[in-house]
Amino acid sequence: MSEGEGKKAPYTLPIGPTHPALKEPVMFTFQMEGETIKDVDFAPGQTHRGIEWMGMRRNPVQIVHLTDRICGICGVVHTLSFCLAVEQIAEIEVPERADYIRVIVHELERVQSHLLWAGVAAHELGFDSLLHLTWRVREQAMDVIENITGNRVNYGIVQVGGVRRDITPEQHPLIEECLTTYEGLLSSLLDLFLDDRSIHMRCRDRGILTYDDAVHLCTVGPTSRASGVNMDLRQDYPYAAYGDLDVRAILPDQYAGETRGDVYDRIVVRLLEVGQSCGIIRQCLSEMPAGEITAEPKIAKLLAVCKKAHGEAIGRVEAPRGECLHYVRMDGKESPTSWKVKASSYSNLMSWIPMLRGEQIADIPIIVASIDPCLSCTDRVAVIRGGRRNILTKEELHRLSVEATRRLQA
Amino acid sequence: MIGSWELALIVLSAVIVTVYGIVVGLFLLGIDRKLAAHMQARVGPPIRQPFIDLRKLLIKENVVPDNAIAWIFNLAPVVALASSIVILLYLPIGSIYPPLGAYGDLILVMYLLTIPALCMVAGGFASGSPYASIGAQREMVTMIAYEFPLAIVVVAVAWRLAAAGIQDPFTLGSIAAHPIWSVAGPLGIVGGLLLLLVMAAVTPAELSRIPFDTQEAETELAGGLLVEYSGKNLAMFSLSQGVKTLVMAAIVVAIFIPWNISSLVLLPEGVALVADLLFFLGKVILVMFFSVSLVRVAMARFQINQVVSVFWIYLGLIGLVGLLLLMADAALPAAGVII
Amino acid sequence: MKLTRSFNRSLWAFHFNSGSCNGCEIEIVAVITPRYDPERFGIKLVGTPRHADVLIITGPVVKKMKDRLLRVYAQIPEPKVVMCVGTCGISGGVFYDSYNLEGPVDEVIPVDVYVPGCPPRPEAIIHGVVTALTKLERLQEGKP
Amino acid sequence: MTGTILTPEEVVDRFSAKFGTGIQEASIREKREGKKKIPHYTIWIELDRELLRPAIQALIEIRYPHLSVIAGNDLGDSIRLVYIFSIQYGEIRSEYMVTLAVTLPKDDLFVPTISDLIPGAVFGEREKQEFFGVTVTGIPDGRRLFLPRDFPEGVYPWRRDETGIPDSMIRDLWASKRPTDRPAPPVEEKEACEIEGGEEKPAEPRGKGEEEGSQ
Amino acid sequence: MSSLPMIPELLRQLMRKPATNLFPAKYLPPSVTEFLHSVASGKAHLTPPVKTPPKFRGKIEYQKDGCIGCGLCVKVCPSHAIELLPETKRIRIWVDQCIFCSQCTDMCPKGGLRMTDEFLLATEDRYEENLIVE
Repeated sequence: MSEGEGKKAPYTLPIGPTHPALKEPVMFTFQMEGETIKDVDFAPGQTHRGIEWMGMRRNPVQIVHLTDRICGICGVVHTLSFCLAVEQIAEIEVPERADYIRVIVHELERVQSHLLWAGVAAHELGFDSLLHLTWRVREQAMDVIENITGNRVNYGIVQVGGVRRDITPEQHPLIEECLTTYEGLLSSLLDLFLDDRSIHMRCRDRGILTYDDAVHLCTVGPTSRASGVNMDLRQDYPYAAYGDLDVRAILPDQYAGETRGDVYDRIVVRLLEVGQSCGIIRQCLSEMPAGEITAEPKIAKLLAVCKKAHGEAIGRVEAPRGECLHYVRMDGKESPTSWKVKASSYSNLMSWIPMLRGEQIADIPIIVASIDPCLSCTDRVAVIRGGRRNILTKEELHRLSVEATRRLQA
Repeated sequence: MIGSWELALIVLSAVIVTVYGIVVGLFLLGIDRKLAAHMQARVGPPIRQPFIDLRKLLIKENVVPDNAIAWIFNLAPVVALASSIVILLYLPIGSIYPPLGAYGDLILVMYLLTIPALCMVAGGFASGSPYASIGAQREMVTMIAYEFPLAIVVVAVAWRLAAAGIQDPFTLGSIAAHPIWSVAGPLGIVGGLLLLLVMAAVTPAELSRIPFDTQEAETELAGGLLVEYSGKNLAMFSLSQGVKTLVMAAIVVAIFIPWNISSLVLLPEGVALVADLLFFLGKVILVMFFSVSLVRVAMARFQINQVVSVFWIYLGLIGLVGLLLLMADAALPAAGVII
Repeated sequence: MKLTRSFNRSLWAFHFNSGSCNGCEIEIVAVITPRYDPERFGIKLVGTPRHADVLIITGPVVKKMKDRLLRVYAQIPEPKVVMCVGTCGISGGVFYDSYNLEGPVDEVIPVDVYVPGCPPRPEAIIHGVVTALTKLERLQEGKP
Repeated sequence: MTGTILTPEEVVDRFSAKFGTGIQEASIREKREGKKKIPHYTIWIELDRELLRPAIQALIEIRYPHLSVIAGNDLGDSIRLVYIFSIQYGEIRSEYMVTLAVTLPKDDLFVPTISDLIPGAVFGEREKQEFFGVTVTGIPDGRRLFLPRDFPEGVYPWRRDETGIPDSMIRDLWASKRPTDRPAPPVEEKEACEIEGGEEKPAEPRGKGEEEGSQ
Repeated sequence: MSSLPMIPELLRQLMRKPATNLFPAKYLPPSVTEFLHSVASGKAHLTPPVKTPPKFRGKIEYQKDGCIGCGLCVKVCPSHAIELLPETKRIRIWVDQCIFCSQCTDMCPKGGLRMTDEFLLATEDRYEENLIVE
């Protein structure tokens, strides 16, 4: 065809850990033939901070804020599943109102996270206008979240035993307004994403994950639902207030009439879930019971209760990216003896390999993004220790600082 | 032989055209960014932003990577810019006859158009970065892809003009003087519109803009061809990008919308010149808006094989239909059929 | 090399994640979207350090990322500005003790402007840019 | 997605019937939340190492399980691995968690791989190899997952014994460049109050005793 | 245009006002320093940032008069930002370390800690006076 395509010798293409296609650090090694991917290998763990290890040295109240920062996008889900586990060990009964507030914040997070993802996916396709559009409308959800929790990201609203802030009646109209906007926007968003010829060309039948692969590789969340696996903790294993609400998993055949397990189906699932979340929040707002918002408002007392607790438990929630699981074991000390975080992306990363095989370089960004990877979640555990020698000595650091001053004054 | 007086005139006009090309090219980039920003509900940069960016790039350090072939790496941007400016010398600007119009025609322009692209390919390969190499390969593929429909457009227009008995149908001067719309009949006008569509699609590819910017794809190749360029060299490339934008828009204007104010309204000579220039600028901005700004914000990027199939299959077919329509248009009246 | 005002008005930024939680990443992307749009100040995000003037770093420096951070820093052509966004890059923040962190960003490369916040609001990041500009202007006037 | 839906008791009964005394302990824990207090269940099973694979086979016979994660504890002289599954997903409100825990003595640290039964387990098994020093026999891909190639041999970050992270590897980021000689601002003379709780140095939340006690 | 549904949307937006909040000014003033000076002296107008909600978690404020030096805030602080000063039995908060979680303000038995609206904290020196609350 041309000189470029004619060269078919296999070669290796490394991508990462810092590459514009990857919003987070991960190291890929592709075996290429021309523009086609023959094989893939990847090394996560570029952002390990050893969070679990830190957690095993801190008390539950501190850990709650640490879990918030396992991942900036899925702030509430990690905290929630950690709290669910600790509450189970310490036998703390969470007030019903707190369950509802947890669900509301949880679903608001899902709305903003899916919109965020949609924008990022559009950006990976080179469709910046859609990035700007989705992120523009996302700001309304961010405003509501900021209003409820006091911060745009890292909400810090969930605490062991309940929630830290109530949703007051004055905030209801604000949330309602936001929901109305999104419900109105949804059909046009679906049009913009799913009817667009150029998106269709890039996403249909790209990065296919079959039903069997999805099950065998233990994928979770929208990634597995897009492959037709009926799996949603909110329906299967109702936690918090989801038992009272009638949630059903969203599968792509509800929109397109068929399931192909490709990137397109993942867009379908996520966009439809935005609408679903709006419905859930609406229902929660109208059915929210009155009462306390926390089982133990006195933090000092809460710490004492946690210190006495013995046992192990699992907290599990359906994060925007899929199942998020925290295993906690406490042995009557201030800090837990074991804490294992399983972020949703941890389960989904393996699915990259069947998805990417046989695709093109151009598809890498969108396929990698299509599982909505959250590597800071996944990487939290492992330790990256002294990989290489410390290249920078003190003198060099000094030299760099001197240069820094000079280069600005020059 | 060229007389010395004539040579001096050409040199003088070349200098003027260079300055004009650079200023207007950057101005076009500024307008493009502003329009795109507005369409995305943003305020966007001030229109003079490309000038500021250029000034900044010129004071920045110019890094040549260790594993690059330095002379090609440094030469490529200069040649790219120079060749884009040279093309301008063959294009009519407003009612001004191109300074080199007598020495080259549309075929030459077509060849010249490949030089900036080839420079980017050479620069990309010389950078010694895998991303730049992939970008360079893609640039070549893209170039081969869009040359075919572009050739159809040029040939079709020139052929129709020749069939109408116009002298030198390939020179831009005569194409501009005899708009295809006034020469062709109704069938030909339909054909011409199809060719205009093809030309509008070739323009973003030539300028490596979305959806045909596979060679620079930021999210895939981190800037692709230009990944290793910085400072002065990058400034040259961005300048040639601006000039090329003007060139492509001017070619579309010359082939398809060549009218001038002065040919429609009687104006004093100086005023007419200015009016034509402004009108020309308006046409260029219009062409750029529809075929670059709007398209680039309204579409996703194609894959490289999709780029090839779009140009060879879809646009190639559309171009051929346009060509056939123009031929039929010329043949039918000649055969005595009145439509 | 004389720094001119045109440098201040055309800051191209390269974003580097040295081990952050993504919160700051999101807010940085949020900054470039229509509601905040720093392109009106000539700021844009670029995909390669070679094109960049500003290095935006988020997160404490994970051991594995330290070398890459140094390499990216070296790849940015002079003159350059380093902005550290988010508490954990500034001081470790919630990750204040660990065995796999190399330390706050300023232990690895010199930082010009710090933007505290966890994560900072988008306006705070814009304010960080304004702070960087005042620093540049001060240096251009020859004051320390 | 078809098949009978089992209650958690039935699941436990199946296991005890099949493996008898190999099951050291089996319990069902229930949790109810929300207004309607709809329950969800976690089944905890402690079993012998030899029964791990047959038990997973038994799970697959019930319904192909979803492996969430493999967690672990360091119990002092042994490592306990907790395989966390969920079964019957897709059935409205009938999903249960099933955790299979095996205890491995530290002088005989190995566990058979389950990745031929559940391909997605490779990730977790690779992780357990590097973090607990557990040998997974028969693992198809035994490379390190998160740790770099030149990570010191014999250091396992999640162990709480001498093979854990040594103090020399810990770095206090908060202390970086912080001025230490800053004088305390003067206070208007009032009654200086007692420090509650009698903590000597509360500015140092990592209590030493607690750290040693946990090792 | 049914295959490119974005085009009508874009053209509509072209006619509308941008959604941008013009903080701190529409374009960059010729000199930022001078602009900030004239804002300070009331000569120029600065577009404020998007309004913060009522219970926004901004920079911390400390009333040291009521403080009893109980150290509870130090105990719950997840980011080691609070230091107890043994000489005066008061605390010092290193804002460069603070993660704005508001846990200490919830905890304080005397209500001496409060989150303010201030969030524009960018600085050239992370240990400058403005970022040490004591």
